[in-house]
Amino acid sequence: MRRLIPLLLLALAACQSNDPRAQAKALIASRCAACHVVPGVRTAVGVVGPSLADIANRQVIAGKFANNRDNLIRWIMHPQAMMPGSAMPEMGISQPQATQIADYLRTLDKP
Amino acid sequence: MRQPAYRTPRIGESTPELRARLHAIWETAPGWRGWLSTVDHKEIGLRYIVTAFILLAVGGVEALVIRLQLAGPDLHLLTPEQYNQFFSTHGMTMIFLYALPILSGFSNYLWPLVLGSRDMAFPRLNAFSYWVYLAASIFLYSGFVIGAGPNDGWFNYVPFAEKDYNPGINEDVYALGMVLLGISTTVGAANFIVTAFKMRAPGMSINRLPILVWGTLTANVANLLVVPAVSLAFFLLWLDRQFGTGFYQPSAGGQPLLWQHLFWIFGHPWVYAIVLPAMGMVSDGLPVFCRRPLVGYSLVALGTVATMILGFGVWVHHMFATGLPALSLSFFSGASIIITFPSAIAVFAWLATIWTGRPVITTAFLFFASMILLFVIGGVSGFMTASVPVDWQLTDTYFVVAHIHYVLIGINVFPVVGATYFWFPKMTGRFLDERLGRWNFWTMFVGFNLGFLPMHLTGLLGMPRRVWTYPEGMGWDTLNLITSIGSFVFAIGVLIFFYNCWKSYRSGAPAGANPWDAPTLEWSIPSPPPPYNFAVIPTLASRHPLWEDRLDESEARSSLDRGMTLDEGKETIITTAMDAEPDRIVEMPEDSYAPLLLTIGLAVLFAGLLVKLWLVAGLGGVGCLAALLLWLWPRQEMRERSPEPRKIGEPAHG
Amino acid sequence: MTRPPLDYLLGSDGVRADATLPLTWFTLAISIIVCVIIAWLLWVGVRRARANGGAAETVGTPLEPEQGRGLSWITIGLAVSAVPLLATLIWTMAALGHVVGPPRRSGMTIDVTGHQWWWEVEYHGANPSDTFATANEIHIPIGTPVVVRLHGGDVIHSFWVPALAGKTDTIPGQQNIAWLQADRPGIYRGQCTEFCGVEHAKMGFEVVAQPANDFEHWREAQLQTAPPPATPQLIHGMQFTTFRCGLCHSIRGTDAASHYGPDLTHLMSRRTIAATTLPNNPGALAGWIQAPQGMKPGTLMPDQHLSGAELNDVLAYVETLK
Amino acid sequence: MAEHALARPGQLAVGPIGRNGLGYWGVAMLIATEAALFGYLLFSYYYNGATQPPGWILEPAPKMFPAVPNTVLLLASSGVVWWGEKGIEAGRRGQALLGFGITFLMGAIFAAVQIYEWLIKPFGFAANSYSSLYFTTTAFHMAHVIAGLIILAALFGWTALDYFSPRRRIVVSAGVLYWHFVDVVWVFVFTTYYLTPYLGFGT
Repeated sequence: MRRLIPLLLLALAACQSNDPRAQAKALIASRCAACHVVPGVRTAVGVVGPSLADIANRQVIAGKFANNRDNLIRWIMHPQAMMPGSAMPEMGISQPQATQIADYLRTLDKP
Repeated sequence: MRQPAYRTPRIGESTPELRARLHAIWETAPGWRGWLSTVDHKEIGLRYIVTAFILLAVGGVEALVIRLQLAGPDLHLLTPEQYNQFFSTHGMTMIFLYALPILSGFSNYLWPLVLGSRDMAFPRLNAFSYWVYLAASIFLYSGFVIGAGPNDGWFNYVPFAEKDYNPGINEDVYALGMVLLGISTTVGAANFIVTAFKMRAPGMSINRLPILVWGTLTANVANLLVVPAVSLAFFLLWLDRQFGTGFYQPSAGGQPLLWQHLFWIFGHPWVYAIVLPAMGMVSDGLPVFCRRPLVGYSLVALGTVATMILGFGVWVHHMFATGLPALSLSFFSGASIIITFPSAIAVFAWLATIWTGRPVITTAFLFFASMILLFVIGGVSGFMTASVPVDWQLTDTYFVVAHIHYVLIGINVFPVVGATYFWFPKMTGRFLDERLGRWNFWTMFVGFNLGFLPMHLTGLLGMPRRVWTYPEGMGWDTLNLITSIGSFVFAIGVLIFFYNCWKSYRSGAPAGANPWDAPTLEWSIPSPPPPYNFAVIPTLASRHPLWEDRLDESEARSSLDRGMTLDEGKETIITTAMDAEPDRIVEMPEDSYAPLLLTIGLAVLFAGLLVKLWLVAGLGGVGCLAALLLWLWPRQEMRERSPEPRKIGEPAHG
Repeated sequence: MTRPPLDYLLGSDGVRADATLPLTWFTLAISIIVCVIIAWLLWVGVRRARANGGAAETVGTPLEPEQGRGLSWITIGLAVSAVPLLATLIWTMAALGHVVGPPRRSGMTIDVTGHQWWWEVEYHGANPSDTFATANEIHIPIGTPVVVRLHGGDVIHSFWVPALAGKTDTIPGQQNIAWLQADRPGIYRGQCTEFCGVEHAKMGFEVVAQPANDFEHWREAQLQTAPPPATPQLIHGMQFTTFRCGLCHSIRGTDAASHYGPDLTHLMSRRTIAATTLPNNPGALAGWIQAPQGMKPGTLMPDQHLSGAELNDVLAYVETLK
Repeated sequence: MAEHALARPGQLAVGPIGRNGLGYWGVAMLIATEAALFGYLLFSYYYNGATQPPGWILEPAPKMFPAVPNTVLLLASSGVVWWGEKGIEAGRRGQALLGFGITFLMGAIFAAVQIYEWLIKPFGFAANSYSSLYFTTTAFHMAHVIAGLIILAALFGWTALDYFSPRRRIVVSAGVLYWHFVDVVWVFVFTTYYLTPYLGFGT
């Protein structure tokens, strides 16, 4: 038993680093947290942009685009291209990263 | 009726008629009048204890909120400002409003009983001390309840406490409240000192004092001399804030470090003041359950005094990181390591008492015995911080938080709870429930160590103190969660304790005069004690009057049932300071409203200063003066218009 | 497992911490041993008693009459305690000699000022013009003692880089001296440890220890002034930034020259912003610029209420401050 | 059976006799804590002074007039009040009234002169930490002088009402002890603020 616990913890830690949700959360904590409230990410308590608590239920994003996976990914990568003058900056997020973030956000459906 | 100047006290037995007569003389009037004017040390002691326990509960709830906020990284239960008020108020409550007052309460209740006196030296001062403590507690909490509690920690470093950085009313409340509380502590200290030297039964010579008395006496000598330092520090801070003086402002030729010196000159002896009486409780209580006298009585008493004397000289070890010269660092570091010795005496004395005794396991014994271990843990962590290079890493981390909690909970709360189990039968005539007691002990003991032992490691892994939150990935998450869980388990234990007190007060098993077969004077009178304590003034022949026949320490036996009756007024005996020879009969004051009135005057004065209504403050001051004159007006029966014709030799002086 | 960033128990990376670490272990070991011995003595001592207890049992148990017994516990106990205490005392004094003052031959001197709630760092060169300021990130060359003159900007703070050295307070009206010497390159976390107000928790910094060459490169780069803006967006961004941010911050080479907040001339060269509160990337930076109160409630920087376009122009300009 | 130790005192005083009473101990405690308070005030002065650059003392050469005569006056009042107490001890009420009355006047003059000193100081209360300490320390002392004056007035009144006798006089002794304390403290305050600058402290 005593040997099992550290092993288990190690396994848990290993899981976390490969878990796409964990990776998405780390990205969100680093890139999005300063502006948005994102459930599941404790540091994401920003008050600049809208809360993303139930973004999965929203019909449109940025007040203009249909809320589907492709648009969300595109918006995360290039908000200024989609809507010049939006407060949301270009953040140099790559396609795989944006996909991870978008997939995480699309699970948020509780207000 | 005018008192004669001299009288030969009558010697008698404790008869029902005598007891009835004394009861009539000493009894406090029933109803609210008596409640507001009583000067009975037992009533005042109980009020102290109840008030301090209520504040312990309040401070405990604050701690639980803090532990919720810190249970995990990046939590947002409290805003930073709220967090700062919570931890500051928690510290203020536990250190100033619980830790010393609870000990004052026990000492107030117990001293005349263990010393064989009918009251403290200054009963009205005693009442005043309690009223001011209550007023100061309410005053200090008035800021917190309106969202303006102290927010700079209990140590309140400047310049952050100055108006430039802390513009709200928070620090004004704290500063004035602490000055007010200082009055209570100081008059209490004066009362204890005089009581210890003058209010003892004949034969209770200085080498027969219970260790509790030694502890409280040394603590209060310290208080008398160091409380002015902190009162002054807070008063100067208030001047800085109100009138722009620059005591602590470098821009005005002041010194931020002056605060730290004044504060720790007070603060370090204060740490001993809130543990020495509690150590005394263990030294007196533990031997009862080990069925033998304490090992090394004289050494323990001397160690108590030596700890305090050395304790005056080590305040700088709270300031190692302030950029002091190497020479003073070495000196204070050395002194702080040396101070371990007198404390170690007590530890080995207790251990020897257990080993050479026949320990009987009661809840009180469990609390007293476990305290030895907690004392050592708190002691060795203090020893680590005494080493300057190590302290430069340890200081202001959670290691110090763990240390201070082992000191305050381990050496104050555990003995106090044990003392409650021990003396509750004396105070109420009923036992605390032993079965609940076991639950109480084990939840408190497990919860406390679960919460605070890992906290040492939290500190060693670098978590700074007084942070409202911490980020992920610092290595502190699990440890903090464990600490939070432990704190709740501990809180359940405290809750069981309060429940046990309440339940046993109503329906506990009845206890006789001496339910534990304990050796000291308080167990020779009924439980609860009558208003006059001792129907006849006892005469002592040893440290253990109730064990004499069995221990056979000396030829002589104490006289407990026969002695001076002193029933011609509210009288008790004064003895000489060292040998406790009868010196004078003293007429104790009647119940009086003067202490309450003076407290109200003071409260108005301080409230006026706080809100800067100088007229109100002035009225409060005049009220104080009037109350004082009422208080000090020479008593009619003590006057003597013309010298008595008889010439009598001078009595012994003490 | 990696060492926690503020740990000082599991290892050390600088001369002063190296001298302290074994003493810490020694005192910790003594402490643990003492606790174990006392716990054992207590356990065995109590176990020798009968199993049950209570008031009746107390009354029924006869007294142990031999009063003289037990005194040797105190004498032996004190004598045994004296040994580790004296050893600690001697070792303490020896270690103190190693860590207390900077060595006579010290490489360079920097000034560090604690502010609510960030760290100002000032470097000096041979010429007065070689002076520059940065914030929350202290670069030092490895293997060289660096004297740190500590100043209190407002209230008392405490300067602490556990992997390299213990704490020294920064006190207004007084200059304290600390010194750092890193054994090997690395990024060492520092933290304010004297309670200093609302955001005391979020007053971290980093010490970046580099080989001498890298350090010189860094210093050269830091001496440069901010590049002129090249595009219309950047020009607008710079105008807005110097007008708005210049009230508190300075950007060398522009009109922004106030010293109330951190120097921003090479903001983008730093790893973190807001005293290690946030990583330095465009998303975090934008959020911080617009609404610092959201991330670090009570911080002295106010929320900015910029429009989206303004925010993006400011951000675009700030991103050129490399 | 062993012998019982029983305190069987002969004639004992009832209540305080002379200065031998709890109240006297009480005032001694009060004095101890107040002396500590003044100790910390003076410590604050020396500590701040020692850590500040020269020029901190705003009046490097404090005027000796009227401070010195005023100090002499206060010290002399200690002698007068002692003489008054002797009057009570000897049952000479007139001497006591005269003693307390003159002491009161001397104390009042001291207070008035001290207030005059405050008014002619070239600096204000909050000019720097030196001035703040000077005014705070002397004001603390002034508060004690005023308390002492109230006590003296009470003693005067109670003596006039013939409350005291050579035996029952603890209130007098305690009050007089307090007045001695007020005077002794002034010696330390005076030395610190008026004399140490001449000895080179802080200059």
